[in-house]
Amino acid sequence: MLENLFTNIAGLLRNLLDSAGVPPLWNDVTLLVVKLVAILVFILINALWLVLMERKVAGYMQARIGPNRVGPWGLLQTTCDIGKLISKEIPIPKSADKILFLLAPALVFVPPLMIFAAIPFGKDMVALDLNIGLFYVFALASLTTIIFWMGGWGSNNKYSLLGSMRVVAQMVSYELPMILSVLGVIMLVGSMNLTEIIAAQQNMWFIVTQPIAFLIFFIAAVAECNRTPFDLVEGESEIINGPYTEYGGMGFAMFFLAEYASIMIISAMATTIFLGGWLAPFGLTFIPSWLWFFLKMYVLIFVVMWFRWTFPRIRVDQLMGFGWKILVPLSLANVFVTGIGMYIYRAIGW
Amino acid sequence: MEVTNDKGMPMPSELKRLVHFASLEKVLNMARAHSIWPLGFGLACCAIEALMGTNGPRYDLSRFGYEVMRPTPRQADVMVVAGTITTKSAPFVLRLWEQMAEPKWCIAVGSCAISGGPFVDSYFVVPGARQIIPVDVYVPGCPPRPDAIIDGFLKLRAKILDPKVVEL
Amino acid sequence: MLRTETYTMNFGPQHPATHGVFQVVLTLDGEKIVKAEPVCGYLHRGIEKLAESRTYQQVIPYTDRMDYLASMLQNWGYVMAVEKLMGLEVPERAEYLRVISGELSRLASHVLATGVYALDVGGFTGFLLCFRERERMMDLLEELTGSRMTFSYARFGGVADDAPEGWLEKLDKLMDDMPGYIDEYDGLITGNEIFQARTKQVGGLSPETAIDYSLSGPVLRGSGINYDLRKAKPYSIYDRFDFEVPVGKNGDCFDRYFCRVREMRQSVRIIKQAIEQIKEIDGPIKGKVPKALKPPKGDAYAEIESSKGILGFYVVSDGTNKPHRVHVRRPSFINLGYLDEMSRGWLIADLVAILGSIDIVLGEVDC
Amino acid sequence: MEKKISEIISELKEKFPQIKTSEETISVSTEDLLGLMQELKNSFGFNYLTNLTAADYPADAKGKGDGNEDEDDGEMEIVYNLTSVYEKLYLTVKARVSRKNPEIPSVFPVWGGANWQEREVYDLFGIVFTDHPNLKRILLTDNFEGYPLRKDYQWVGGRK
Repeated sequence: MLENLFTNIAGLLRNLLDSAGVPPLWNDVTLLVVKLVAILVFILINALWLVLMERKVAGYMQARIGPNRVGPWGLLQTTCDIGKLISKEIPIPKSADKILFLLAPALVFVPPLMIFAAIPFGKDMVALDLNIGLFYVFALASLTTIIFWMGGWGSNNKYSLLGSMRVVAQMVSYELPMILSVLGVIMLVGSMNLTEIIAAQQNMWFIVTQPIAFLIFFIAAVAECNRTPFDLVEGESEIINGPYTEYGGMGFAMFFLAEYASIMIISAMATTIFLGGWLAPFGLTFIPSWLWFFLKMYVLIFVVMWFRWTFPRIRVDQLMGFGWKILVPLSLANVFVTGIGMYIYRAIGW
Repeated sequence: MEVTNDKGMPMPSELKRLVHFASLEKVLNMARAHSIWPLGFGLACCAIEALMGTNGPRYDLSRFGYEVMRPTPRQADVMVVAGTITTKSAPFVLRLWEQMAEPKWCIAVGSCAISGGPFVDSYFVVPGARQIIPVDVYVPGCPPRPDAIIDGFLKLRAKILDPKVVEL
Repeated sequence: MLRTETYTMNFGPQHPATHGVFQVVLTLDGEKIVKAEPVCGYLHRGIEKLAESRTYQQVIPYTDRMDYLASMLQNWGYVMAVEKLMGLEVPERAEYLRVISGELSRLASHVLATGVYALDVGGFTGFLLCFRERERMMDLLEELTGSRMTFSYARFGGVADDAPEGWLEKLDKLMDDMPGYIDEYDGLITGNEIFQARTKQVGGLSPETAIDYSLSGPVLRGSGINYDLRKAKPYSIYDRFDFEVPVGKNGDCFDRYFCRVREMRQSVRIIKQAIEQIKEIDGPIKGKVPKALKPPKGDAYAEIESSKGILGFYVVSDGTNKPHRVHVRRPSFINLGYLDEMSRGWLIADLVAILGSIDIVLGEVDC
Repeated sequence: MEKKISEIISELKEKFPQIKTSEETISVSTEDLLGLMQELKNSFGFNYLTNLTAADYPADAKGKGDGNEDEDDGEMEIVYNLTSVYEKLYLTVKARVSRKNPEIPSVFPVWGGANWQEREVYDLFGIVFTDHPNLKRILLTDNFEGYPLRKDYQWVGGRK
């Protein structure tokens, strides 16, 4: 029952529309829109609660409690924050490039939304089952760079500019090892379709066969979403708040939530590619597949937060050095080793 | 179209809009009151108590959800003036205040920010934050204990929730 | 070769990494610092001038508000200068209480410096964990003096009050726990690979320059100069304790930071010994000092080792009950003087690390 | 090289006959200052300028306001506290300048540590250190009028 909860809802909707005499094309379109809206709501609510989770995790790690006054266990804390931010003035600096300045926060949620459309949340739970799924996801993930750059450039503030230049440098150099690390998985599966990648992990997750690739992917992904130890972009003690320095009110809230949306993306991606997606481990199928997916995702999200509250910040040249001198060669070596392994594998004829 | 109030009396249409606005304002005030983000900005001794001590594990301002220190004035709601304002720092304190987005509040922490404190006689000290910016809550002490500063935050919360408190 | 252009950026006065209101006008080439011009004085309150219109006793609270992280040591420095001027004797028990409270204050200051340094390089948790221990010290200091930060504990010829009942036992308990806490910092902050990468080989300072520029405290000792006034010119009763002066090797940010961490362990050692010794000493905590203090004409300069470095007080008396001139040699101020040369050629992120490793307190810099 | 302060002072006395000495203090004229300081650093190992400050000693109020501008206006004293870090020796050097024309050579060429300390003294006392590379206000604002630590500085506090 729970297993097919969402697919059943979708089916019900489809039948409803069918019986209402809607033509099949419109039927599909409506269904897709409903799915996308559901995903948008899902991302927004999740991002909202992840902020709270972060503050709670931080609190417990720092021998504190974290928000607990607003609502039970402080559950409504972030709702209040958003309520406040919505009603707050959005100051536009006099010398800012107004169009870019306002466009950036408006666009910042587009890439995460588009990426999530292609991610299978559970069995048969994918809004867009693309056969170049991975390619699509990576292509969109790098779009965020431009949006951050827009915000930083548009602010016309030196701190913002420095921050946005760091964003570009960081994202471009960490995109490479991230994609290269996934290459090993693509070679093993022979497809870029995310559903097929999950299906290929039926017997063994790729984290076991491709541990190095997982590590590289995860590190690069943490860097991609600008989290500590790679949070140079908004390195508070260095460049105030990076590209968001001049943003207040909802403009800032969008960036703030987008950060959590991108954490969700990288965790969802890592889950899909390396942790078997919605597949239940050890035959524990009584827990619905989508719940498994979220469980794995949240574990990874927790790890990302754990990083944040443990590590200091790396320096910008060290960041570049680490990316280009360690991660890229390592990921290339991983591709190479995977190729040889596959060849030997076939030669033995298992 | 004539707009009437609940007793059927006619009233100007602007008023109706305002009345609606007021009730929305109440909801928003609730959100604002529970999410006061301070500007991470310290001037002197009081900053250690007001911004660091209160955030520390013992006093833990984060319980109320006020621990989100914003490094930039654009995102902050309350300016905690913690310390002595000097002639040299007054212009930039004022500028920071002006850079903050509305609605904004100010808490003056410690006797220096209230009236100049022990340095009131000095040639280089601005006697109190209210000389340059409007102050909502005063927290006395030199420096005040973190408990007192948390109380200051809660006073500000009460003020935001019920703006009439000011008229008392 | 690409032609680049430098630009200036205001680092501060309101900046999360400047530890208060302090401005550095940076001339940058990309992210590389070409020139860093420190601008201080945003917290200049004219304490030296105010002191001239106050009586000798009334100046003590002002010294609290200079280095508000280690106020006890500031009181002590001022009181020592006036005692030197008047030739006052301090009872033995008072000296012990001064050492204990002074070292506790130094510990509190170093704990905060450690935590804030962790924050500067991006580790937030280290910062708050340090506050956990600091609160315990604050509790003890509050019990002793009645205030959490501004103690005004030292008096001419003694201290304000004796330690309350059971206070020394509580202190002893904290000192037993302290090495464990310091181990924790070593694990979370010092031992962290990223922290070491950020601080080692950064902001190097040669011993010759350190001496030439009159730097003091952990900044000087981090460069390998064994110069600690507690050993070099033992004042008060520091010659009775067995402790070491930690020195660094390379003079980089890490050495300066690590000197501080090791100094904490030494402070714990000193306090432990002092607690042992004070138990056998019974006596007054305040010498015979006239109520209306009128030191003879003349001047005196006394210096002590504060948590930031050499803290000197130069007091001139004109025979009245108000000092003619009080000057404070503020270690933070003078340590900061070399910031420009020290940070040239490094990145913005390194400037933060360098500034944090100097451990300045703006109240002291600007006075 | 075990030298006592008294030996150093007597040696200095031979080289600079004008100086006045007491226990650990040397009073020197502004002309001799730089030479003495260089000698102290190079020959006696006083490599550390611990403290540099000044004090204002105006002449008693008698001469004020009667239009007698030529009368002695008092002096300002600059105090140098020197340390030999390696040999743990301590020495105080004092020099006096007139309040009318407070000028003294900078000791920045001898000790780098004089840089900010001299700027501070300039800022608060208005004593000009000739040949200082960057002598401008350090604590007060650039447009601040007067030198607050002088005894005759008048100001209005914030007390009402």
